[in-house]
This record gives sequence, structure tokens and C-alpha cells, in this order.
Amino acid sequence: MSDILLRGTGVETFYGKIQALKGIDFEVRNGEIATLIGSNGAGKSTLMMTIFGSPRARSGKIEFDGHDITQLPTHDIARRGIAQSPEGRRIFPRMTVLENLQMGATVNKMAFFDEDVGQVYKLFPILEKRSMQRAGTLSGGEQQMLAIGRALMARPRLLLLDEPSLGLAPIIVKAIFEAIRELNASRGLSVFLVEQNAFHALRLAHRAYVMVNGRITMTGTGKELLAKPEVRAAYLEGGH
Amino acid sequence: MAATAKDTAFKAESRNLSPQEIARDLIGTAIITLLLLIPIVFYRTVMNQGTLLLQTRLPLVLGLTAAVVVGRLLLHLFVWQRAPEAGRASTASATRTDWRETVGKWIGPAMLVAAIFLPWIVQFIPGWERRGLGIAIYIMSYIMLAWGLNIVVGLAGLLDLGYVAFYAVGAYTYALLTTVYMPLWFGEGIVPWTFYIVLPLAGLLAALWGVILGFPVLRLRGDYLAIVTLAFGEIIRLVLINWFWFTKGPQGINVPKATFFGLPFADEPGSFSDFFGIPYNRLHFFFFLYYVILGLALLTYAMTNRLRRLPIGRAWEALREDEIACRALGINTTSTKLTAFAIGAMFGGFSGSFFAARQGFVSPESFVYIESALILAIVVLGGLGSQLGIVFAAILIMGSFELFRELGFLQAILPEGVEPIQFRMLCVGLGMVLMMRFRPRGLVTRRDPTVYLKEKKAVSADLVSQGHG
Amino acid sequence: MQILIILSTIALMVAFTLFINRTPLGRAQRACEQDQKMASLLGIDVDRTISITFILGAVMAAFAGLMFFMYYNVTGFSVGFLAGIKAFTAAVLGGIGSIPGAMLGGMVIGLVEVLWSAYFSVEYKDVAAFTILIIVLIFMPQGLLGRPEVEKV
Amino acid sequence: MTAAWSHDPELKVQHLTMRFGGLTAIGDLSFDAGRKQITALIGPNGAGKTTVFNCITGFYKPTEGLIVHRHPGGQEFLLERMDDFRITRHSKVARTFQNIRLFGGMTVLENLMVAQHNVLMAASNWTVGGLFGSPRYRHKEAEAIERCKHWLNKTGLIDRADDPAADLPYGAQRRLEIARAMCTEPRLLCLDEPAAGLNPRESDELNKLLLSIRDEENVAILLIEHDMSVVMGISDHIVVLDYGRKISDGTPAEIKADPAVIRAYLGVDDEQEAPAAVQADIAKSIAEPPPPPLTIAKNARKPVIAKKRPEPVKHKGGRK
Repeated sequence: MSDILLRGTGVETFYGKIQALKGIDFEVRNGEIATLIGSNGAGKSTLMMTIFGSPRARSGKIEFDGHDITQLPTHDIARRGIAQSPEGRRIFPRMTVLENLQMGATVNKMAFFDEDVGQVYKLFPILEKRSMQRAGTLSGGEQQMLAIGRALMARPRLLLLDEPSLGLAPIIVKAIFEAIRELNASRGLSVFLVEQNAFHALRLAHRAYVMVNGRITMTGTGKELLAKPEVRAAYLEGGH
Repeated sequence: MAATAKDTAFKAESRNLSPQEIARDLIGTAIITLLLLIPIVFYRTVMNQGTLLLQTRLPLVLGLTAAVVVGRLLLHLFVWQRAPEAGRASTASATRTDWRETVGKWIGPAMLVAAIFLPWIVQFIPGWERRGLGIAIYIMSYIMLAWGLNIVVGLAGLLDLGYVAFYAVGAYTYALLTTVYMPLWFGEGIVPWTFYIVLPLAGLLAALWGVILGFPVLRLRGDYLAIVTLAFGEIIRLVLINWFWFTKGPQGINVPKATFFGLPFADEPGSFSDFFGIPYNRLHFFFFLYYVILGLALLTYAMTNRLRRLPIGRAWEALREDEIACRALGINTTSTKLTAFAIGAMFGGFSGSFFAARQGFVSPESFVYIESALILAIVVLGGLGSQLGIVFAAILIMGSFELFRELGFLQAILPEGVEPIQFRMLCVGLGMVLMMRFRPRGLVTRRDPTVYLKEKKAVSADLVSQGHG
Repeated sequence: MQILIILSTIALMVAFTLFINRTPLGRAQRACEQDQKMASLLGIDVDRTISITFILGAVMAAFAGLMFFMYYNVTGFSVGFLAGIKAFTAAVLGGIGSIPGAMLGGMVIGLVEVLWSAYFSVEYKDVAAFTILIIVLIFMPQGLLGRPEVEKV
Repeated sequence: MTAAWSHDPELKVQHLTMRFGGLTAIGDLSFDAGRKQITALIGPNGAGKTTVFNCITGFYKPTEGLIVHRHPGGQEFLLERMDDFRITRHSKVARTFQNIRLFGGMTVLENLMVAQHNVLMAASNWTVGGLFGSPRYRHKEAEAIERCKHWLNKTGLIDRADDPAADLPYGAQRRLEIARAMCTEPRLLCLDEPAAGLNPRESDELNKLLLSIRDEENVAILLIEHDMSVVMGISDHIVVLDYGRKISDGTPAEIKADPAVIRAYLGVDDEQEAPAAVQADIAKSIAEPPPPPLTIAKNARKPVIAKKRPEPVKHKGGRK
């Protein structure tokens, strides 16, 4: 069973009176890229935050590495080895790029800082050029790269990425997906990915979920879903 | 009996009474109560020099009726509408919204009715005839002040810690004009009338000061804005203390009290009681003051409500939500902020001159920083932007202050030299902390939209931004 | 005595600046100021950080009170209120979030009050201090040493 | 030869330069945006696209250069000299924001009413008439609500009119922001990444909306976007920026074929081709059990980061 890194059973989350998640079951295995696709407002980002206990699930259970983390405070969950690049980036605007990356390394007390920062700069060279700039002055896309880089600094066992491609140039989108694949392949990093850009995400994923209105409606490997006509119709085509 | 009550409860719940149905029920209740009360309470016999006289007590009847109706309304809202515990997941939320909607609709009018009859109602509580009125006037003036500040803080989202300055401007405008300048310019004969002349002037002058304060703070936000408004409030107070020849400094100024359109409240010829041929009673003055402040407060309320539905009010709220988006829509944020300051200050000025006319005395002591903090506390506790919440908060805070005066009996169990009244700030402060812990967005956490197409839905406070300063 | 006060203030300021800018805890404090939710996502115990911040603030205030007492040899239960308002004023004048700024703000406020009392009327010294504050903020909305907020739209 | 958009441009940007301290965000940028045309501004992240918008809409004052907004009547506005709110009010330029800026606590309808502030303010005699309920104000307010309804219908938000804006799903918020901008009755509409976060179906709807704004309302549109299905699908004219400078300017077809653009921005493999390529993968993978994580073809794309990314950096060094 230790093969399963993250597992949620019957997760329900409310925003006040509105039920955002209506009993979600999901799992991410060790060394796997899982992806969650679905339209806006389906509850994808809510699930990402619920895993971190903010908002807390009203019912259901979330386990990480065999331990129940449903009721843990957010910072404890982070310390167990989950990192997130959240919706809306949430970089610290009045800190420099470097300080933001230092913040990312809080959980491992900056033990591997120099090595990891080099990795992040290799991944996103523009961040190195901007390292002494205040993060609030970065462009939207650069902030996105910083948010992903900051999450990587924690050396997480599981990386949650909420729409990493949002607002990025096509060439960077490709680079980011390539980076995810690379991290997964070389370090065995498990990734749980939420994407609007379903095509890229599904192509990458070993396991994929489709979410509609707070419920998981389809599960399979990325390629199975990519081949399903209803998925193609709803999330892949239309623009062309 | 209990079983029937429960039955009705379930019936009410299952029928999910609409506001119209509740209204019909309440009107019915009112009629029945009136019919019952008229024979029982309305007439009263009094012994008068050996003969029995029949006295009518209409106010009491109306007051009791109002109490019954309000009570039944509360039962409707809080008891009979509550869903059973089982199956709370979806139905509870539906019912909850339902009763909240209903509360929103009916509690305002109910409180208005209560406010109108309040002076008569307190007459029937022995020992509270005057004190009750005094407290009501006191609370009402804080409600008005908080409604005025609400425009700046709640609607426009600009944190103002120096609101008491405008209160002071209003009070001193009244005091100085009435005692010195009006008699100088127009002769002594004007004095009984000054209240009515000075009131609007005080408002205008305070508004002017609002603009003067507004200019430097336009570019400031958050802590910066707060400290500058605080500094402004302190400057006004310090000038009042130190500019001796003009303001008489810490000695303060004695001011003639307000009159009923030129008729003073006194036991003398040409007074209010003399004119109407009724026996002199000190309570007349309190009744008069109560209705003046009620009128002023309602004016504030109505005007704020009206302004919210006008472009300027919507711009205030938009400013609170997102200033940059406002600018992108062509809104001049400078003038928008200035009008918010000016109009908020104007109401501060009104209540300031009312304060002077009520007290008959003004001194800088009344306009210390803690007063600003208190008014702000009422606005915040009430729920930013909610006028109804402010009423609750004012009653709660100011009322509990007064309550501490009544705790003299505790003296018996407390050690020598410790009086409960010394703890009022402490206890109220503690209460505020607890309230904000459990209701961080204040008592009334909903925002009424100002315009709607099909259906007016209240906006939950979680979505409403609190402004950036 | 005065020298001791000045020296210890400078020492505290240096230590405090280093603490805020260099230590992980100082960084965590700044992170909490900017985005508490994100800070907790990064494994920072927000409640604990805020508590520590309050403790630090209280410790600093206690130091200030100690120095005040050492110099004036008088105290009373209400000395704190005015001092608190003045401290807030000084922090804003210098620029929120800037430690040298707070020190500069404090010095400006103190100097204005002393000089005003020396040459003009003592009664208006607070008015003078507050007026200086307002004038400075009109022209420098972020305070003397505060960094201007980059308006990202 | 002058391009179609330069005959009678709605907007002329000339020698625009914007420096922040020592950092040059835009360097000597000139381009025209045609009347009743959709002009897209594309380029890598940090290329200065949003800064251009901020200069046009008055949020930044450019260091150098001219921005001329030409109304059809021949009236010209020098935008670089105007305050932000005056640009919207007098020159009729409206904008949306990259990270949506709605009035979240106000309803959808209220958001649109706020957008008509200036018209309504005048109609209410700067509040005085409105306070006393002047008939003229009531008439104008009804008109304003009609305009709101028009845009709510157009953006498919009519059923959500009385809901708070923050309650809308993301895609609807994007549409609402466009509707709100349109309620200021602009001549030029500046949209900052309107398709970000939209799924393909929604971007398709967005395309239709933008085309109808161009054709029915006769509004010129300036667009920043990374979604190539939107940019290539509806733009009449594309300007490509990199490091604050223009590297290409032309029709979508010209841009797609421009090697400089491909190198700096689009990348090597084409979006449209990819699904077909994957079809083969799928066929293979369904036959076999899911492969272990490592074996997915990776060498094909790796050079994209390793080689392509540093190149723009060299560009910059060379040009500075």
C-alpha cells in the first residue's frame, strides 16, 4: 500500500453554504504524474487547497504516505513533503526573487539551497537575471515561473501544480511541461497537476481525472482519456 | 401545548412561509392584540379629588402591540423557521438563507417602529422615565455618528481614525456661533433660533473640513491613511485646547440649550409648556431631543441609502473593491474620495451641533481620540457598510456601557474601592475581541445590492472587500 | 546615561534589522505580512510567527519603557498611550516596514517637538509634530524611507 | 509599402520607451492599430506587453514617445499626457486586466452600472438631481440598465445578473470584465490576456464575442494573448515584442512563418500537429500496459529548453 502516496476518499468541501467538492476519490502513486482536468469552477483548485487543509474537508479522508492528514494544520502538511504552486501564483511581491525561493526552502531549513537554486535557475534562466528584483515587479509569466520554482525548492515528494501554464508563452509552456516530465523521470518526483491546457496535461499523465461540478466523472490513464471522444469534444477541441 | 407549538413549527418549516405570508400573519396579530388590549389596558381610572376619572393610555397600548408583533416576528424568524436537525446538509442552508432574507426585510421596519414609540414605552418602566430616554438619546447619537462614519469607512473603504474632529467642528460651530457671533451680528433675539440656523451651517463647515482633510490623504493607504486621520483629529483637539481667546480652551463654553422652534423648555412664561398650555415637565426637553436626534439619524440613514443607489455611492463601493479598476472605468477617484470624506464629515458636524445643543456645554475633553475609536468600533462590529448592523452594535456597545452604571449592587461583593464602572472599557473591549473572534466580519454580514434585474440577492460579506485603508 | 540610551538604541536597531532581513524567522514574518495563506502552504506556522512578532514588539516596547524611566525617573499607568501614538506616527513617518525609517521617524518627531518647544510654544508641540507628519506624507506617501509600492496592474 | 492598418489607424504608437530605473521595459516601440481591426500584441513573458497597455491607458507615463488615439472625426488625443481616468472618459479607451479586477462584492449588474459612472453622474446633476429623484436621472438610469442588459445578453451573463461578481466561475468573470469595459462605450478596447484560463470551447466563444465587438460595435481591439487559437484565429494584425522591442509586425500568416517569432516565442513544434502525433502513441499505449514513468519519449523535445531558451538572452545582450 505504500505505493500510494496520496489518497483521498469521499472528500467533501464547502465554501460557506456552497458545496464545492461532492465526495471525491482520488489517488496519486509514488513516482507518478496525475492530472486533473475540467472546466472553470469545477472545483479543481478547491481540491488542491483541500489537500492542504485550507479549506478543510468537511467529510472524507485524505492520506499522505499512509498517514491521515485530513485534520493536520496546513504548515504540518507542507512539512510532510507536499509543495504547491497555487492558483493565482501568490508570490511574495515585496520580497526579492531570491528571497521568494528561500521561502520555498523553509521546510528543509535551506539545507540544499545552493544546489536547488541552481536547478531552478537552469529551468527558468530568466529568474536568475531577476534574482535581486522584487517579485512584485515581475511580469505575470515570470511570476508563474517563480511560483513553480519556489515549490520545487522544498524538495517535495509530491508537487501540486495549479495551472502552471496559465499566462505563459507557448515556448515556456512547452518548457514547463518538459521540466515536469524531466523532474518526474530523473528524481521520481510525484506530481499532481491541475490544467486547463488539457492536451499537454493528458499527454504527460500516468493517471488522469476529469472533474465536473465538484465530482470526478472520468478516470483513466492520460492516454485513455485523450482518446475518449467526450473528453476530446469537451476539453481539447472547439478552439480549432 | 408544547406539542402544538412543535406542530406549528414543523408546519411553518414545511410551508416555508414567504415574507408576504409572515406580514399577513403579523397584521393579524396586531389587530388581535389591539382588540384584546383596548378593554384591558387602554382605559385606566384615576382618583382625582374624590372623583374617578377615565384616562386613556394609547402609547402603552401601541407600545405593547409593537412588542407583541416584534416578538412574533422574531419567533417566525428564529424559532419557527428553523429546520429540524436531521438532513441539515442541503435543507438547512436553504432555510437559513430564507430566514436571513426575511430578517433583512422586516427587522429594519420593526426597529423603526420600536424607535418611534420608544420614549413612550420607557415611561412605563418605573425609575427609567428620564434615564431611559437619556440613554436612548445617547445611543441614538452614536448610531448617527456611526452611520456618518460608515460612509467613509464602510462604503468608500477609507479608514478614518479622526472622525471625532468633525464632531468637534460641529459642536464648536454651534457653541461659538450661538454664544458669540450670532448675537453679535443679529442681536440677542436670534439666540433661541440659532439651533435651526446653525445646524445646517455646522454640517457644511464640517464638510469643508472633510475636504481639507481629504486632500492630503488622497494618495495614502492603510496605516498611512489611518495615522494621518488620527493626527488630524488630535490637531483639532489640541488647537481647541490651546487657542484660548477663541475657544476658551479647556474651560469649555456654556451654550444655551436647543429650543422648540424658539420656545425654550423651562418653567416660565413664553416657554414650550406655557405656549401649549400643559404643565411643565422636564421630560418634554428629553422627548424633544430624542425626536430631533431620531430625525437626524433617519436623515443620515435615508440619505446614505439614497446615495448608495446613485452613481456616486456605487463609485464609493467600487473604490473600496478595486481602485485601479475604477480608474480604468474613467472614475475620478480623487473627487470620489473627497465627496465621501465631505459627506461623512457633514453628518459628524450635524451630530456635533446636536451634542452641543443637548449638553449645553462643550469642551475639548469630549473630543478625544477614544471617541473616534469607539465610533469606529461600532462601525466595525456592526459589519462594514451595514447600516442595520451599526444599530445593533451601537445598542450593544453603548448599552453595555450604560449597563455598567447599573451594577452598583455588585459593590457589595467587590473589594473596597473597586467599582464595576471602572471595568466597563475592559469588559466591553473583551466582548469586542470575542465577537470579532467568532464573527470576524461583524454582526450583519451581508450587503444589499443597489440595483437588480429580477431578484434582489444579498451579497455575502466574504466576497465584499474591506478596502485598502 | 544619555550615551547609554543612544548606544543601546543603535545596538538594538542593528540587531533588529539583521534579524528581520537575514534570519529565516524574519523572512517568515515578512511572508506572513504579505500572504498568510501562502506562508502556511510553505510550511510556516503562521500563528506561531505572529505570536513571536507580538512578543518581539512587546519586548522592544519594554526596552523603550525602561529607557524612558531611566532618563526621566518618573512613570505612570498612562504614559504608554501617548507614547504608542507617537511610536505609530514615527513608524509611519519613516515608512512602514523600514527599521532605519522608524528610527529616523522617531528622531524627526522628537527633534520637531524639542525645537518647536524651544523656539515657539510648548502647547503646540504636538500640533507641530503631527503637521510635519501630514506634510511629509503629502509629498512622500510611503514615508521617508519606505519603498514606493510598485503599482502592478 | 504601407500596411492596411496604417492608412487610417485608430491608434499610433511612436517611439515609445519606458524605463524603470535602469531597466528598459520598452525600447523605441512603434506600431499602428487599424480602425475596426483586432491587433494582437504577442511575445514572451516579460517582453513588455502589459507595460505597453499601461502606457496606453495612462497607468504609466512613458519615458519617451507619443501615443496618439485618433477618433474617426479627426479628433486626436495624446494619451501619454492624460490622466488614466480621463483617457477612458474623454478618449474612450477601455481595458481589462491580466488578473481580473472586478468589483467582487458587487453584483454583475452593479459592476456594469459602475462602468457607466460618468454618464450617470452627469445625468444626476452630480448627485444633487439624483437625490431628489429628477426624471432625467431616472430616464438615464433606465437607459443604462438597458445597456447593461444588452451586454449581459451578449456575454451570456443575463441569468447571473443579480449574483455577486466574485461568485462567477473564472470564464464568466473574464467575459464580465469585457462587458464592463464595453459599457464605458469605448472606441478602443484593450484586452490583457482575455483567454487565460479558458478551455478551448470557452476561447472559441470568446473569439465570437470579440469578432462581434469589432464588426457590430465598430470598436478597435488591442489584444495581449498567449492562446494562439485566439490570436491566429481572429487577429487582423499581429505585433510581436521581445525584450521591449518589436521583432515582427504583420498578418497572422506572416507572423506564423517568421523565423524570429518561432525562435523567440512560438517554439518548434506546432500546436495543431501535435494531437495527430499523439494518436500513434495512444494506439501503442493502449496495446501495452502503461509504461514506467521514464520511458516516454523525451529526447525529441529536450533541446527546446536547453538550446532555445538561452538564445533570447543573447539577443538582449546584443541589442543593449
